[in-house]
Amino acid sequence: MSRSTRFDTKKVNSELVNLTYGTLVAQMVKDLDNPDDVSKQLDRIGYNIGIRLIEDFLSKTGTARCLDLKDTADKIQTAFRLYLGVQPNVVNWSPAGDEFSFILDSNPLTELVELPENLKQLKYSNVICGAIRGALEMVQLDVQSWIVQDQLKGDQNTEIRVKFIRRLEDAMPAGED
Amino acid sequence: MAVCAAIVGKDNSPKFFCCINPDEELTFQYKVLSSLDIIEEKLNPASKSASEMRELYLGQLYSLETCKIYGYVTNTKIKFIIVVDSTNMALRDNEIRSMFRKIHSEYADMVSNPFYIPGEPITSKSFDSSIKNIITGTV
Amino acid sequence: MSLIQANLSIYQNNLNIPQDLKVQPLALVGYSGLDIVNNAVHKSIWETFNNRTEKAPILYKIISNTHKFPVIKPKRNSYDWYIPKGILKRNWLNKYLQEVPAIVVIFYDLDWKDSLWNEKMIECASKVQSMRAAMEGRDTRILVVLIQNQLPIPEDPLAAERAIALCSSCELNSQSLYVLPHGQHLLGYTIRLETAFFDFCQNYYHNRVKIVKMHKEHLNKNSHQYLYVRHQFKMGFLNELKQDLHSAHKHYTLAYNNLLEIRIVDTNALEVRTVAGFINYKICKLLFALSLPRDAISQFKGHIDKFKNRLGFQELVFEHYAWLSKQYEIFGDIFDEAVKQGLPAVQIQHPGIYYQQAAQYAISRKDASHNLCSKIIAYPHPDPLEGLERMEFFGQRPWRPGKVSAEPPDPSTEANGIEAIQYLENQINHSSIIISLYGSAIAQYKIYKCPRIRRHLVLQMADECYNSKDFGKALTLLTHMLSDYREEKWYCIISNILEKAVRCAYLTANIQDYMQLSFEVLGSSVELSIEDKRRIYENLNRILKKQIPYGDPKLPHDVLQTAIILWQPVFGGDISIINLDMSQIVSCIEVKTRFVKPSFEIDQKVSLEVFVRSTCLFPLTFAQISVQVNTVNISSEFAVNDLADTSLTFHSKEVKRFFIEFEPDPNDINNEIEIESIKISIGDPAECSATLKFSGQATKPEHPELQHFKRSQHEVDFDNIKVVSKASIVPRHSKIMVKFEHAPPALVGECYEIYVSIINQELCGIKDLRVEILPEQDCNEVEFSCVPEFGTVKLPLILPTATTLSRSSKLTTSLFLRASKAEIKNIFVKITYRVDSDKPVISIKNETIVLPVVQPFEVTTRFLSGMMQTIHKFYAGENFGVMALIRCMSPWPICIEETSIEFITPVKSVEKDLQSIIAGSTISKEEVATELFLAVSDKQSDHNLAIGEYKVTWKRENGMSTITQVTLHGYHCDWIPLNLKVITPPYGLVRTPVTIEYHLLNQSSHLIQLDIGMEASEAFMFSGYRQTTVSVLPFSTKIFQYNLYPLLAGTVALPRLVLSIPENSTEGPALRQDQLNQLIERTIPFYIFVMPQLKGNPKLPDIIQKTNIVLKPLN
Amino acid sequence: MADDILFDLLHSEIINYTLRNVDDNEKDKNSDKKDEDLSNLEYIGFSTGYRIIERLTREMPRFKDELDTLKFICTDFWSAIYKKQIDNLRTNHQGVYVLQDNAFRFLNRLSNGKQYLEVAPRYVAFTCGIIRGSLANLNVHCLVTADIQSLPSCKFHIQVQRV
Repeated sequence: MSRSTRFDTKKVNSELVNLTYGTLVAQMVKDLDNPDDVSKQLDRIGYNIGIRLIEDFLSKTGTARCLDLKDTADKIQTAFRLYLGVQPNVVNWSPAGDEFSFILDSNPLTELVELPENLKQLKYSNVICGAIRGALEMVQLDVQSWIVQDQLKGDQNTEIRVKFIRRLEDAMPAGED
Repeated sequence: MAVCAAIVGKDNSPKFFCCINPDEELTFQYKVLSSLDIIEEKLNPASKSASEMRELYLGQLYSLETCKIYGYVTNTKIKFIIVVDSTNMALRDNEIRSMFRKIHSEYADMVSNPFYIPGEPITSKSFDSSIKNIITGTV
Repeated sequence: MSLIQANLSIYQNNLNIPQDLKVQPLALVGYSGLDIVNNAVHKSIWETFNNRTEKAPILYKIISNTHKFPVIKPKRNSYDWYIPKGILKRNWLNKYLQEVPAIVVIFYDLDWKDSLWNEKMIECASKVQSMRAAMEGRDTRILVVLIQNQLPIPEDPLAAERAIALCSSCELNSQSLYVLPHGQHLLGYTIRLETAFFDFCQNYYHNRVKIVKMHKEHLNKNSHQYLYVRHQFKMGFLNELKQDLHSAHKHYTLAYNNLLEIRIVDTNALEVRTVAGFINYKICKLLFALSLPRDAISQFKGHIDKFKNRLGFQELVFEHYAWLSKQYEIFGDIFDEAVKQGLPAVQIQHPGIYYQQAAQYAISRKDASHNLCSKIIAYPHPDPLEGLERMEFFGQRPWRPGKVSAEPPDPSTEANGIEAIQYLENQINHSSIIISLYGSAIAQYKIYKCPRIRRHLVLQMADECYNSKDFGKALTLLTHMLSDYREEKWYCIISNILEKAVRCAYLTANIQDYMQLSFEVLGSSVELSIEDKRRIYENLNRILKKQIPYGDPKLPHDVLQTAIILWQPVFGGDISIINLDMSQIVSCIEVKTRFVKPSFEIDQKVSLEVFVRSTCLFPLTFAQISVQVNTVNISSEFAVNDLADTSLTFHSKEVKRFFIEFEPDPNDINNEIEIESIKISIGDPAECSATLKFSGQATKPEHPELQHFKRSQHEVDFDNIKVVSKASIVPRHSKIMVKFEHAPPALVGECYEIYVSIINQELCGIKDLRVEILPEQDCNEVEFSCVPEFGTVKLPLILPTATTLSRSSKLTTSLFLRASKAEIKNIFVKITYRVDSDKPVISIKNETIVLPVVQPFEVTTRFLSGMMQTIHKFYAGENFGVMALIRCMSPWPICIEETSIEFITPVKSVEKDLQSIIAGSTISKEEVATELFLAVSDKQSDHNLAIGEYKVTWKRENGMSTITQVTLHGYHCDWIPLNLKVITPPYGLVRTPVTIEYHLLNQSSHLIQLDIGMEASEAFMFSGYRQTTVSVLPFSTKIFQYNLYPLLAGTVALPRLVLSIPENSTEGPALRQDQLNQLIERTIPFYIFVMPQLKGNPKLPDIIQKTNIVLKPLN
Repeated sequence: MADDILFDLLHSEIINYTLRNVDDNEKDKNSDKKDEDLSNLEYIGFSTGYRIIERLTREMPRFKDELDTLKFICTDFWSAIYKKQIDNLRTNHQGVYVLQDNAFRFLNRLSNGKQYLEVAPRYVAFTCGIIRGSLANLNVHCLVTADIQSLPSCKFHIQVQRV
């Protein structure tokens, strides 16, 4: 145990993100009395992150435009690995093929979180949904995304559903904020 | 296995306390609280012991005819205390040490929960059970 | 009864270490023949032996002639048939401490040359004889000391001869005879004697040990185990007498080990235990004495481990605990003793630990005796403990004295005996024993930095007080401890203490404490059963209704009865209001206050909020809430009065906010006021009421930053309300508007005007208006005035204004100032007035004008030669040009109204009338105005000349004119004998002759000889001397005229005039060639402009007029 | 193992959120408020710092003294969070420490210029909180202020409060 222990900066960084995010949520919970409003806020924040994150993702991975939704799903899967260090499974395709789920058997965001009784309906991980929506919007894909299962609620894994709405015309996205 | 574990805050107030046998809680509370005297002395920068005590594990604090009491203080001045039945000869020092390590990381995780306010008593059920598991050696 | 009392005291005493064992063993020396009562000499001798510091470890004992020594037991040469009846005889120790001396010293007054020598010798001998007889069979040595008057003479034949005689008649060997002259040096002699005596003693005890050892081979393990112990013990003790501690320790240890080999049964348990205690005591004490504390401690631990479970009779098990308790106590004492001797003890190993343990066993003893003895109501008859006081052996039962364990006990006597002891035990006040043990333990823990352990002990002590029905003492102890426990918030423990404390307060009818504790108990953090809390809550209400509260049903009936009797008088008389200080307590009522603002203006109401939270499970209704506010001078109390919407009834977890407003006191302007405390009163003053006093200070949480994230369920987030207990009273905020109109920057030297305009925006008129200019720290470079000229005005300067100003009207005034230094100035303006209302409070408005001051312009000078070249030196009598340059620095254009120069002798003007040629011109920033004056200096000077005072009269456009005067500084002024003038036309014409004159002036009183020459030039033809030598007379001028005939047009070089000093020249002042060259350079033009030929013949112009130009800067 | 950019984005989101929120609250209260209220931002930093230090110091031997603690903050701690060590630590040995970071992570992407200097405080408030929180949990109670002369360098003044 020498004093000059270099930390595993990757690990620290993710802890930092999780803790900071957690505190932000706590602040919101304090500011807005209604948990549903908090969930909305988190989704919006996710969206803002998503629309900026996409550039980084494209430059890092140098991927081309998505061919189809399957392809998109795979790319998002890569994004999960890249940014959250987890590898979700892509499952539960709708027969129409316009809807699918990511299944995370561990969600780094919520690993150390324990929801108090009076906040059980809070969608803590909504930021991820928002991020997916925001990112895809920048590549002209209008989708919905929401949490289906949540380990915070005692489900044994986290499921995030993504539903394709429409392809946007090439134009500056109507940046929400 | 140990019979009791306690987490004591910077302000020396109890943050968490668990006994295998709930009836003994009060008596153990007295014992644990008393052991703070020895911890304080060990950490007292004036006493020469403090200077070489760079390790977080303080070892055995003192032993009564009925039980032995061990201590561990984090860099953030959180005190962990474990009480072992003195009849229990099986438990070796390094086992105690690793118990403390486990408790410490459990605590650090607890502190990482955004809905727990550090310094408040810890009421989480899951925390309680995992500490119990640690001291009963079921993990 | 007295019989029982006697037995009781012996019974208790038997637990203690007997005195004989406690005392430090000293060698015993018997003195005979000393009459210390009647004989002064003897007395003094006796005292010198006894009353000395660092005397040898000897006990001196006077043996009277009639003294009876203990009889000697018949020597036994075989132990075969001997069965010991016990381990240690009670009397044995005393025998060696007090009765059997190691040596006997017979004192006898006899000088060598005593007249009655023979008679006395015989008497002495007989004394010796009788003493021998008395000690028949003992190997105690007898010595004789002759007390003499004369000091002994060295080599005294008489003495020698008589000494021999005396020895033989006394049958003593010579080593046994001593003399002690009692004159001076008595001390010295005694010391020598004492050392001699001590040697004999050590020998004696050494022999005793040998003898005891000799018995050993006669013994056999199976029937003489007791004797093994006894003998080793004796050897140990004898060695102690001999002061050989190491051997002593060795033998005691052997004794102890032998003892452990004895088989312990109920019947001998007591004896073995008792003796074990004694020996252990000795061993530990010795180990500490030999500074082996660790060994001592481990010996003791071992001792306890071996005997902890040797209970002996079940019916008398309390005896065992009593013994254990005693063992710990005794060891504590020894330990403490050693510490007093300088042994260092540590936090985890000190006497207190043993006292504490002693207390624990004392409790076990108490419990045991309660179980076993409470039913014994009568002492059996006949007394089974008959003879308890005169037992032969330690630790034996009087009803079976000296019986060996083998023999079967007689059941009935045994039963009686046991019953008797149980009866005695029942008489003992255990609590007092326990409490005193706790007392000693607490004292120790205090020393060894264990505040918390100590606290815990105090609580246990309190419990014991409670058990012994001393509720008052218990209550004091508990309440004292509470405050410490509160600090560290161990609520489980606090609850436990509170429960007891409340009970004690109830049982002692201590209304004050009872209420205070109750409010604390009702707090949410106290973990008490809801039933208990409800009972206490109801009791509070009962008390407020002057009804006796209900006792805890768990308490025994009789106790409750006595309590109720105590309560009755409490409500008898009319109770004054009970004041409860809640500042240190976390009770069921929490209070926070904050001033709504950090500061209040004197004409505003001070307003503060009071937040009250009740965590009581049951509703609480208060009579009044008020705060006490301290100002510098007084402290005043303000009550919450408008309770229109808010009731003073609180339900569980309810938070309420109250407002308090009050007028500030004008004396507090610029002072701080503080909320000292909050008072909440409950109950009807007519009946019985209490006032709870809370501190106004914040009880700071560990980290408010973290608390911030706490989410409160209520609309008022009580936990995150920040207490603000201090606010300041400040002067009224003025509502007038002040404007300053001026044109910065101010220019140095100018009279600068600032228009001050004040608009009254108050709701009413103002009066006593005063506008002051306040001094800066160092404002000596600025002059102020209220008129455009400056006298000696002292600051603060009051500007002339009307003293009243009606609402929303305006007044103006002016401030004039003149700065003498370019820098940024702060001008402080203070406006004071009273509002013309029913409450005419003073209002103050402070304004600061930040005024940059800059130089209007800078003046520089250049100096020119006649040839318009810049020069850095003047020559007496030679003209030079003074060029003044005025560079404008102000952002505002500057009009130069007038300039003038006053030359300072020896410099004077060359022109007759000087007038400024830049007067009237205006220059703006960075522009330069310049003008030229021609001047000459009469005298030489080897320091820089002050040329003249240059005066500039200026103003900024439509400003007031200002005069700025600067002194112009020049250079050195040299003097040379020769001066040179040239007269040339301004220009020439090709092929038209021009005349040039060279005037050589001799300014000296000597003749000057010069070679003068004119060099040829292809541009001219000329007539006149080409080469000659000239002599110039003093103060006269020689003129050389040349007619030039220009051949070329344009600017052409004139033929060069050459002046030089002839080689053979002897006369004349020193005039160097280089001076000549320079002279030519600065006075003679090199070129002349030659114009092409013209038709006709144009007239030549005069010499050039002086220049007058305004140079514009380049760019 | 979240990527660095995530933290950067989150950080700026937090700034946006807290400021927006403050504005809302400021509406009713004294709206003529010159400098914006960054306390919530600072609190979030405090809480984060307070919590993360519990994790970071888990495997560490006990700190010798205050200076030892601050050195840790400047080296291991700083590089773990801000990807570089503090460039310069100065102290008067009376509880005042000045930590200088010549290229502070959150100011790096902020281009130099007056108007940016004005908003710069937003980008250090969170960090002031982190420092204060971490030290607070290590029982060094202090005031932390940041001063920014020229972007992207930043000085953090730590003033220990002795009690």
